[in-house]
Amino acid sequence: MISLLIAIPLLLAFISIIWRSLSKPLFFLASFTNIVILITSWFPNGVEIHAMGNWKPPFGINLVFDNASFYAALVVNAFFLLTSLLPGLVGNYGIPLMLLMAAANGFVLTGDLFNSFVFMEIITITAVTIASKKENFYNAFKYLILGGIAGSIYLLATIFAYASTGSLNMAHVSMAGISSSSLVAITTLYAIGLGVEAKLFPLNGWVSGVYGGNDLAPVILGTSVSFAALYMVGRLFGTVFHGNGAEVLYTLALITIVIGEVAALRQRNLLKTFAYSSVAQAGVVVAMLSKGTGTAMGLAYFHLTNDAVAKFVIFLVAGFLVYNYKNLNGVFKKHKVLGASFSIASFSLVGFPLFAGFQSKLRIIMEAFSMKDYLFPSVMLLATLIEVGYVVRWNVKLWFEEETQEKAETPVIASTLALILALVLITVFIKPDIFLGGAMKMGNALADTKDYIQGVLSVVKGGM
Amino acid sequence: MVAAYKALFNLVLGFFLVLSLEGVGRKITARVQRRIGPPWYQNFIDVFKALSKHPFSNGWVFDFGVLMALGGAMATAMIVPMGSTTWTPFPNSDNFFVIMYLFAVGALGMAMGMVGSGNPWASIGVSRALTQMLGYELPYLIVISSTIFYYKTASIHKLVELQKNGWNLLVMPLGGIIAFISLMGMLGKKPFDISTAPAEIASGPMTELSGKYLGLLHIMHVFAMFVEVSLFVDVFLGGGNLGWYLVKFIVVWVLAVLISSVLPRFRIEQMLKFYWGVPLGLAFLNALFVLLGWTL
Amino acid sequence: MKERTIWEQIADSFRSRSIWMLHYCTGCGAMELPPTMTARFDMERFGITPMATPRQADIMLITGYLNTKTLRRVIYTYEQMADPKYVVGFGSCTINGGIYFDSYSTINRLDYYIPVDVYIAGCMPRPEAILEAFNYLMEKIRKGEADGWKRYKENYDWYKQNQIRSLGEVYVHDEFHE
Amino acid sequence: MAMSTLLVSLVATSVVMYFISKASWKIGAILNFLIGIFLISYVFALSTGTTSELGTLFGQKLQLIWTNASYYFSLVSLLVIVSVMLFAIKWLDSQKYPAAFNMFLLMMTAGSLGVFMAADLITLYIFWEIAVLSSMLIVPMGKKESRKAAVVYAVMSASGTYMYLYGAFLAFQRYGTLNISEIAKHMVSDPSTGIKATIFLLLASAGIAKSGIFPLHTWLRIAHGNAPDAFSAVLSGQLVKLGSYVLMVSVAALPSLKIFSNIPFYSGIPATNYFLIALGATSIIIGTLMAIKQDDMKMLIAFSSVANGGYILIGIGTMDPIGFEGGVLHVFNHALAAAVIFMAFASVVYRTHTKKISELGGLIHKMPITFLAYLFAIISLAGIPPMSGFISKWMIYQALVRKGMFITAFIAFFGSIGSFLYVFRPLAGVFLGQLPKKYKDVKEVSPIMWLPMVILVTISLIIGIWPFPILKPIEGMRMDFGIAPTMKIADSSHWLIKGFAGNWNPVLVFNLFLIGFVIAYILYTLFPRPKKVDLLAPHKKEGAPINIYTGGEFIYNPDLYQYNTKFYAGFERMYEKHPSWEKLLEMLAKFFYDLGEWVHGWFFRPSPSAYTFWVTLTILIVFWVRW
Repeated sequence: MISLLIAIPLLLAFISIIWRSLSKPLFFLASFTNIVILITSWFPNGVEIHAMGNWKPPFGINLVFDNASFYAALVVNAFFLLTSLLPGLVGNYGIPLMLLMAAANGFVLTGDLFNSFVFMEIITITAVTIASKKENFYNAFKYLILGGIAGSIYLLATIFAYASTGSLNMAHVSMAGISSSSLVAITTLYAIGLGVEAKLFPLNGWVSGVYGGNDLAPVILGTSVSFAALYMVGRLFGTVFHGNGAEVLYTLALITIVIGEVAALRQRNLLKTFAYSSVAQAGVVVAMLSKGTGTAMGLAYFHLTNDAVAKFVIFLVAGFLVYNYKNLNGVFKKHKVLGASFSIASFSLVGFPLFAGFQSKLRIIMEAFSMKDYLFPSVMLLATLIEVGYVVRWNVKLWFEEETQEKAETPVIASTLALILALVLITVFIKPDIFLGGAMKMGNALADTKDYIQGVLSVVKGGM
Repeated sequence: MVAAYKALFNLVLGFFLVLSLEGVGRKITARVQRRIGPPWYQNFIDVFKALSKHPFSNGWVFDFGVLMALGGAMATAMIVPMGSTTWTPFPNSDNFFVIMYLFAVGALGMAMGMVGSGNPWASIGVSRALTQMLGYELPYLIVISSTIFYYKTASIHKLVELQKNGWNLLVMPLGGIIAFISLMGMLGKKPFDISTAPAEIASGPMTELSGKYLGLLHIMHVFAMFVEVSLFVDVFLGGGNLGWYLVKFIVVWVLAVLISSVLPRFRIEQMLKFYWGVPLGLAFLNALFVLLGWTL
Repeated sequence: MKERTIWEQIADSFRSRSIWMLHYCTGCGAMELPPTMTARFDMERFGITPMATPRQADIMLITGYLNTKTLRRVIYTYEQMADPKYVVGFGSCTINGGIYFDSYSTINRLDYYIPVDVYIAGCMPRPEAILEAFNYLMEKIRKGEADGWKRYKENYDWYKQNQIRSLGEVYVHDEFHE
Repeated sequence: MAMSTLLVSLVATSVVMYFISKASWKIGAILNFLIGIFLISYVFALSTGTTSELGTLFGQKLQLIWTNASYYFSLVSLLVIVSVMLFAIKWLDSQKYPAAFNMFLLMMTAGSLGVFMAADLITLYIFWEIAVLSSMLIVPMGKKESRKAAVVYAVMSASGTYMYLYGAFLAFQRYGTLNISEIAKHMVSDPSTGIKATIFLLLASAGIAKSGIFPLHTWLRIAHGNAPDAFSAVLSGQLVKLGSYVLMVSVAALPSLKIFSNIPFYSGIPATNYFLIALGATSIIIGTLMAIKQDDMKMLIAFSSVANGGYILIGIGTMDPIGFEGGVLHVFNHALAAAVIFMAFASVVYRTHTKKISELGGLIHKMPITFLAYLFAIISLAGIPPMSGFISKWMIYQALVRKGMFITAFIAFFGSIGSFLYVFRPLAGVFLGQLPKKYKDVKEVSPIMWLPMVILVTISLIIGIWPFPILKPIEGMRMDFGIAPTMKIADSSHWLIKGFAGNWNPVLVFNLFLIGFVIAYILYTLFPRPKKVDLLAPHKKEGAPINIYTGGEFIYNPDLYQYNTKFYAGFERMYEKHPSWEKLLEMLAKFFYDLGEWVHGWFFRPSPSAYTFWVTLTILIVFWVRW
């Protein structure tokens, strides 16, 4: 059943190559079906395996469906569904989007290191295609190069892992354990390889160009693909390597937070500002993931979910504004609904109370404190301070400056969608369990190595 | 009821005492300048003459300001103790800070009324007067604060009582001197008559005053000087009966007049630099001595 | 002349002993005031003191000749003084124009324009003469005879007419004052 | 109605208020006012000790408790807010965003009340942020500069808030609770002074930022100066008091004297408190000096708020019974005075469209009621009897002199006399003097606008004469915090306020003033009636000169005969070249911008080959470090 998550978008993508005009409805169909499939198998609460070609693990490629991959797949597909509701945004990019969806699902579900590399490569290539929308070729090219480097490093890491354990199956690698000397190399290389998609410093040079270059890329790359990539960070470093190499991630993440916020502060381009902001948020999430405990990882994904929802709204609105107005001063006076959604989302990003971001940020700080980590909260609060600066600046500029231009037509679906998501953010503040429950399950599933190995390999003895 | 009579007596005494002393002061200045000078009662004539004239009023705030100034000064004069508990009308409210700030009502009233006359010279005068206040009040208040700290009371009549064994001036001579220098500024005597400099700014706040307004403000000024000198006498020169009090009052007054009659006028920033230089430093030194218990 | 009430008599006696003066010093006669005020003659012993503004002053000293330009100011200033107010004409210029009598712009007789209570003759009048004049003025005030301010009120139209005849208009308009 | 229900429904109502106001902002404003009246009655009806629960957040109960402090601060806040709400009914017609204004004002009210009701640090934080967020969105509704003001306000406020948050979590991590009174208990028994002091200072920094105390005071000038005019009254009169409240919580509710009894610094005051007092004293100096030289009347009073925040902090920081009461009472006095002053300025701007003192003058002829309200407000602000402002200043002086803190006392005196200078400047420059020609048709504002000012001024006057009703909750607070619980300062049966060094009787003082005034009036009527000088002559008739002393010159244009630029030139010249803290903070902000530029230039802009270089370098460094 779960292999359908990959198969359906892939199939529909090939179909729409033949009937091009159908790509948009087919994209919607694919994402809708995926969501339906996911809903029917709501939180497996165990580990289900789909072994390809009936090769039992650790042999052959297998898909793993547990709470973690379920939640990740749910979030990933949900954003594809939301995107597919916006035909204007999708444009001619239905096919790459479907391919991206297939790859992202595969990336999330796979239980095989090499397979995950394959999916990552597909993600990179389709993402580059999407990034080149609006003739944003140079930035897409940068992304391609970095993605290529990342891919090869990821592959290298996989080869090392195979060399030292003789297996490519994640559960098996985890169970077999890696000798400490090669562990350093493998974890470092994985950290770097994933760092590109996870937007870690200094591998995030592509972000501003790609996110800032068109309206589609940030909406999908900043939400779904980020989530998938950060899921893999959790899976590899939480489940497979048992927290080895976390200090690399932690250090890089802290630097990423500061650098991202500082770069966002000086930005004068709306899309790029929030591109950098998403860099910083990824830093927060990675720092939290590097803690390795179930609660910490759960909170990280809770935060990531909130961030993704907020970012979806922000990039949606920002993309609309940037490509319809030359001068953004006071545009929200003409688009009150878009403006309200944008403000709510951006305030949620900062973590003001009444919005979802508050719940996740405070919990993260509290969790960090309970782990006696005093550095991360202070870095995070400093980052939030800078964030307040540019978020308020943009809100004030977009709402209150004197407006000059003719009004562009309000996109009805987009505003409705943005408003609904903004209301979701408020609802999450009141009832955090909407996201928190799933995220905590995901975190616990990622942290629970024993269950994973047991579930995948179906052996009782051994384990760590 | 007794308190009311005492308060009234304060007013009457203050009026006659200071107005005569002003005349005496003019006489002394004249003698210093080898002139004969007006008779000692000249200021009574001046005040009553001014009251008898047909004045001009520059609007209701002008009138209101003058009334507020006189009312405030009178209210303050009614509280001020005169050298002993017997001559303290309101022993429960003669707190130093109360007197100090009640006094400001009159000053504010005058400033407001005069600027309300619409004349820029008045505004300049008021601006100078306020700046001058910033100058002299600071050393003065520090000295008074250390006195209060030393005697553990801010009640003037208690301060007077506590000086039975020795004048405060002798306990903290430095403080006494600083307070006297500040007193000169308060009284607006030369070299601190910056705010009313007639030759520069057409007598400053008083520019637009005519007839009874001038007279009433003169009376206000009389009460103000009464309060200022009385405070100095009470705080530094100990107690005694009313006669002694008058003697001390006159001595302080004459000393101030003598000093002022031989000095030219400061410029406004010279005045500030002066007060914030040595007097302020010495006031702090005095406070330090009090803190360390190094008093005589 | 009306009978004075007792209050007015008291007030007049106070007024006579406290004379605050405003000196209008365009002329050379002002030179004689410093010796009158300082140690040698000491005006202050009679209660006479200089004041800064017309509002405060009782008497106005016109210390020399006036021309059409300065007369406007004098009238303006005189009208700003509080009643009762007195004017002292100083030197022969105020009486008949003095040595400038034939100038095109000099005012020859001051009391055509404002009422003068005392004239002091001389070019220049010596301090002794000035003191003499002040004593005379004090006497006049005490008796209630110095009634220039009343005359000005009563004959306001006549004074105004004279002023306008000489000046065209009392007020002056030019770019500096607008 | 439970407190939690009240707060939640207020927040919800504020959103509804937007749509009501969208239909008709006038109805919205009136409804707002009625809600405000209801809140006041609600506040009066609540009895101390009432608790309520808002919900749970990560396992911690969010609790509300009604104490004497909540009562006092809520009452002060509501007085200010309700007055502004009344004021706004008319004033809003000059504004561009009336609906949003109504919404955020109500939301801010909810936030402020929540702060005062909060029993634990997180509840306090939540409502704090609600208040900040909603007020931050009102600030940019003003003129052009207000846009930047909002950002500065938000960042400054956030810098304090996040330090507070850090402190709160530090306390939680150490003591396992967020409840303020429990933390207080734990802190008393905690042996580690360093951590206690860190928590203390971190918590206090929110108050420092909010009430405009020295290192973080710069936002007051720009935010109060440029916010919508009536809202400045709320900013200065009410929002700043949130900061004072937090300072009070961190100094008094966490009993600093007991907690830091091992680090006494001077006269029994712990070093931590003394540090705050030093900051407060610095604020007084800066606030006073800067206020004296402002030409923008709103910025002038903004700096005065800095100085008065310093007074409050000094008073509370001494933890002396009378000083504490003085500091807390000063909250009330400054709130009312600043609110009236800003409303008076709002009225002036409403009519004349400028807030530069140098462009105004003589408005007393046109707006006498506004003038009188302003006059009485500045009497209170400058601490002159019989207005209530004097009482608190008197108390603070008592405490300072008693403790022998001469330098602080000196600064307090300086601030007090300096306040005469700066409050007089708008009085002289805006209301008195000559009326410029262009304002000859200006009218008094409508009664809806002057009524709130008059009411507040009257309250301030009544409290100045009979302060015992307001001293009662303050004494209650003092008892709650256990500061010399046996001492009685307000003795209403003998009409006395008792200091350590002498008492005074406010009723008597007021009566004396009244008697003095009556005598003066009798004297005034005895002597000849004055002739009126028409100061408006040049306005009424073309070609009429002004009829005041001009040295014999004819002046037809009253604008020329108005002294209001560089009012204290002689004094201002002495500190012309002062170092500017604001510039320093701007440099800090610029540092972050430059850092962003640098980061951007090195890591984000270069070509793919540079990216490859960075990736390689990172791998190398990581390997180097880890092997």
